[in-house]
Amino acid sequence: MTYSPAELMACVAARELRDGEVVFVGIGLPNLACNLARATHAPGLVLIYESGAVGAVPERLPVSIGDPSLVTGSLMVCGMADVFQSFLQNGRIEVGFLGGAQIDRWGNINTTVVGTYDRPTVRLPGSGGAAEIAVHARRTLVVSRLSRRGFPEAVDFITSPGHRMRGRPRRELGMPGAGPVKVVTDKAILEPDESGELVLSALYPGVEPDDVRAGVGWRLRSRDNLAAVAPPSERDRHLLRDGLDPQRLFLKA
Amino acid sequence: MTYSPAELMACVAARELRDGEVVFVGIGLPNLACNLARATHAPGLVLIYESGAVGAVPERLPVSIGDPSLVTGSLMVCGMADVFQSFLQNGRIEVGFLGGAQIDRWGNINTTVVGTYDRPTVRLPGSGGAAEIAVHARRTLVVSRLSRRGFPEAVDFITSPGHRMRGRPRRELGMPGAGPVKVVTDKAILEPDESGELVLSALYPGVEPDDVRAGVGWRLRSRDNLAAVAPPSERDRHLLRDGLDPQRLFLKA
Amino acid sequence: MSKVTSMTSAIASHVRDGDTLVIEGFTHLICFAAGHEIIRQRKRDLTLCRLTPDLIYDQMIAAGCAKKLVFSWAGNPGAGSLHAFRRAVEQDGGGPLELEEYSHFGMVGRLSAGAARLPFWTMRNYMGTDLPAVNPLIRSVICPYTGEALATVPALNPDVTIVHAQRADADGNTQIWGLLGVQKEAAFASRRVIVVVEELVDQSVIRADPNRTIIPGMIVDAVVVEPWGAHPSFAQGYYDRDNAFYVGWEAISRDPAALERYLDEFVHGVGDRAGYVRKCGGLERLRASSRVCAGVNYGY
Amino acid sequence: MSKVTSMTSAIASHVRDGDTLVIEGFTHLICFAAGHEIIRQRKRDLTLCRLTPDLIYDQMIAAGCAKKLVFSWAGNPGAGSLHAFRRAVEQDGGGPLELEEYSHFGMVGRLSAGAARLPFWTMRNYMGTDLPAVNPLIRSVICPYTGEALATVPALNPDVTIVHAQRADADGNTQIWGLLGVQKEAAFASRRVIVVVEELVDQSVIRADPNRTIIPGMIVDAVVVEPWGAHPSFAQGYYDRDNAFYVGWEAISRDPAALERYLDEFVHGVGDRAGYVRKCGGLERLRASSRVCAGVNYGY
Repeated sequence: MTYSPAELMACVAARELRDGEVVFVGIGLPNLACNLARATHAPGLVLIYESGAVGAVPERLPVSIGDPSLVTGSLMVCGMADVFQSFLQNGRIEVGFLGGAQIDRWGNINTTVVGTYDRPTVRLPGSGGAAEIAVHARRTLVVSRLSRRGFPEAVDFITSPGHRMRGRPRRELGMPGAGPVKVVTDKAILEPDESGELVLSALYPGVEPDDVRAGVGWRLRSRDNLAAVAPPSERDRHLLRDGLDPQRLFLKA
Repeated sequence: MTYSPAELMACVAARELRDGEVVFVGIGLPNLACNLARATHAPGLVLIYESGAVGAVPERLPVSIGDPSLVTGSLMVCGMADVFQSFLQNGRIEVGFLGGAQIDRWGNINTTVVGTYDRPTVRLPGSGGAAEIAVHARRTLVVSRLSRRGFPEAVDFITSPGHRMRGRPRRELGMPGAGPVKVVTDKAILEPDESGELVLSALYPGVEPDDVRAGVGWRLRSRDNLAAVAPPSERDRHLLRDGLDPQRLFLKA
Repeated sequence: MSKVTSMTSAIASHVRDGDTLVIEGFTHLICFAAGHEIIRQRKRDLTLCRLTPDLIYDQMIAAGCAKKLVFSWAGNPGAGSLHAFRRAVEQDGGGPLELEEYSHFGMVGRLSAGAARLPFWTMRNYMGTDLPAVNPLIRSVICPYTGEALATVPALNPDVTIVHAQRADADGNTQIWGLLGVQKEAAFASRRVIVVVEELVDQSVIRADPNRTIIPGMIVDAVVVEPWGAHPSFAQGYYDRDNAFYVGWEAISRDPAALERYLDEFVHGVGDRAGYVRKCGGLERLRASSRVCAGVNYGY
Repeated sequence: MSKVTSMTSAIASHVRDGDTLVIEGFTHLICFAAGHEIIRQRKRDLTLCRLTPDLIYDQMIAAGCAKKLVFSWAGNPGAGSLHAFRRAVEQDGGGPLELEEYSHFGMVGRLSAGAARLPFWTMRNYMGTDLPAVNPLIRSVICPYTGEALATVPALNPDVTIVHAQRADADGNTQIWGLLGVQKEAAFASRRVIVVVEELVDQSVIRADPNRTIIPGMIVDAVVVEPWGAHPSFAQGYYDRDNAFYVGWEAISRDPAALERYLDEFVHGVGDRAGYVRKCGGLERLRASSRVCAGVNYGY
């Protein structure tokens, strides 16, 4: 039985979540990954959305981070000042999900502009809560499809800091969180090495290292012993297709 | 028909309140004054207690600023961070009531210590919200009985600043509020002159200027034309005795 | 006395050309009704502030109301781009729209400072990002206890804030449940406040549950009763989010002519919100199901 | 898994000699039950922090639990003095009790900074007062926008915070209505949190009205179910304030021997809260009347 790259991406991200963790959730694959984890190995996962819903248990697939289904039946609804100060800056968020138009060699993410800030060729939405999630979440997971344009040597604009910004390591800049520990792509998993540079760490079934390098804009280095990522289980595929995203809003490709 | 000094003090304070004003209320005579005003000329008075009850309509005489009767039927209950930041520091409080063990020539109030701070002869409760009310309320009303010990030339400790602190005028110190505009005592009303010094401005029925001077610790000056304070009306006395404080908890003396 | 008035008069008397305007509501309770009336009254040179400009500011930008945008995330949630905004900003676009950009936390801090009437707000943020490089208003302060540097943002004190809510009384005592966003902070930070509600209720309803009151009447200038006023966004307990409209906006806003037609038909072409709802063919399909919670005891 | 435990074990495992302790609740929901258990377990050298020490800290000071008091108003609301506190501070008193004194706003700011994990909080305050002269921790910062000086207070991050509430589920998701004081800030600022409730409820009760949740279970370490646990203070919707007890405390606390007898009888003399309630001859006379509000719709 086949599966789409998106389905495997959701499964791989879900496997990164431990039961009982507090996760700052985004819409799309991160939301599917969290709800898949809740339905399988992490029933005690606490989902927080930047809109202020804590312990959300959406009865339908939320199409926005402020979907009313995130409120109904949640454990707590608080204002956004509490979300960013009492939860995020307070250090209560264990995992934050990030994604973006550009991710560079050091895990920096750009969701602001392609080109120059003043006269951009493409104006992207901007930070939202991403800048502070990148600073404060104990660790972040980046979910994004590989492409040379999407994984440049250096991003045009650092919206969310990774492991090394303009040569300076994040510890030196006093960031509480550990930064991006894994980049979950459609072909493989990238992880930072001790210097903070993203390297190839695990391959999806049927993928060769060169397939991955073709989608990265810098000379991607590999770990000596590459891990092999297991395909989605029968149960995971069933949960994703028939339960979490029956209309395949986010699982298409 | 007779009346107690406390009853007249409550009436005099009530007369200072205009309909629709937002008042930061204390327990005792200030609370009686506010509820008397609400029952007579100022039905639209908005009572705020530092405990977080806004638009309180107590069905019984509250014995503490956190009485449950202040919550039931109020317009809003908010946390104390909102009370001090969103209401008081925001400049929404038009009148604040203050009182204290010592009030000096410049309207400074001491509710902290008699004697030195480190080895006080009498340790008083401290500021509570008084320090910030004195700074931020658009104007304050001070309610206190005259006595030489209670009205010294200079307070032992400035808990709530008046018009001149250690020689410096409040404007120079950048305080948003106008400070104490009237001191309502059991014999007369004192008001600041242009320099900020408290002077005798109005006498209660049957009181001579010397009776007032006998209860003040500095050479009290008088306005040229002293006003005469009207006694409580029949209706006011009735409201106070039979309605607001039937057990005469605060109206005794 | 009652502060209840029509949307037309509320906008006419409280929103002026050149104002700094906040229409808040984070995905929930976004007051499209007020935005449309501002477009109809052809207000100009507004500085529009919102965490998420959303479709409403995309429409107001297209209609020529905006001089400047102060924001933190300018996308069409889960559905694509705000193309009027992009055309005003991108290289080959028409422009010019002035931008002042923060992150969500930064915007929340700006309104928190405004509500507390402090000149700035402090946060541990922005290290390593390029945002301070393009926004000189993101600065820093030294902690008088630890000596460390922390980021600051300046207070935002709008001329007018418009907040949509489930219910209020005639004095403007306003109750909101579900997502609260930064409505409370925006209202307290503002010089003038317009509250738009799904339901006008007797004050006894407000007083029966005072912990639900988010905005006190004392800071409210006008109360407008406008059922369905937040469509296509939602009002918890009243109606659902119209996701099809958000998805459909991608095609409309991508084509300036289509956007122009939309404004002609659904904004200028209708006199008021009731007309808009009729034009939409009614919105009953979005009516909320009933999930009423139990009350609590305020006795003593 | 459930965090429900007994008061005895909650205090034994979470309150340690030398801890900085906060038992919050502004006149409402003051957890006397926890204070009494701390006295019974003879905890020592505690730094006690509260806006209003109230009778509970007067009792803990008399019992020898306190090394230091951090506060903003130390009186017996509407009834007189806290004499154990005064004896420990006044010239002819026994002392020594270390003091760190603020105003209410200052204490609120300290806990707000603690909850946000910022090292300080900014406010426009203290000009002209003598408080900064006796408390060197009240400092100032220069605004990076206006250049003006503003007052600061340092963050307060207690080792343990104990919050009394109307209800919580077994995970510690806690709901409070009526006066909220600074319970939320104190809990988020604290390293460990004990929630004491009048009622343990099923999680479905919490989830039915999520806007009432003030403290999320993720920051709670222990949940103790202790009906009448706030007496002589009150719990809105459960029981009234016992004003007679507050008035009576004046005479008890004025006389060290009487205070000693009180502690022997009502604290050491009873094993737990149930014993205290029996010792009081039951507290039904304080049972709240019914003033239940209507629910709201969370549907969509």
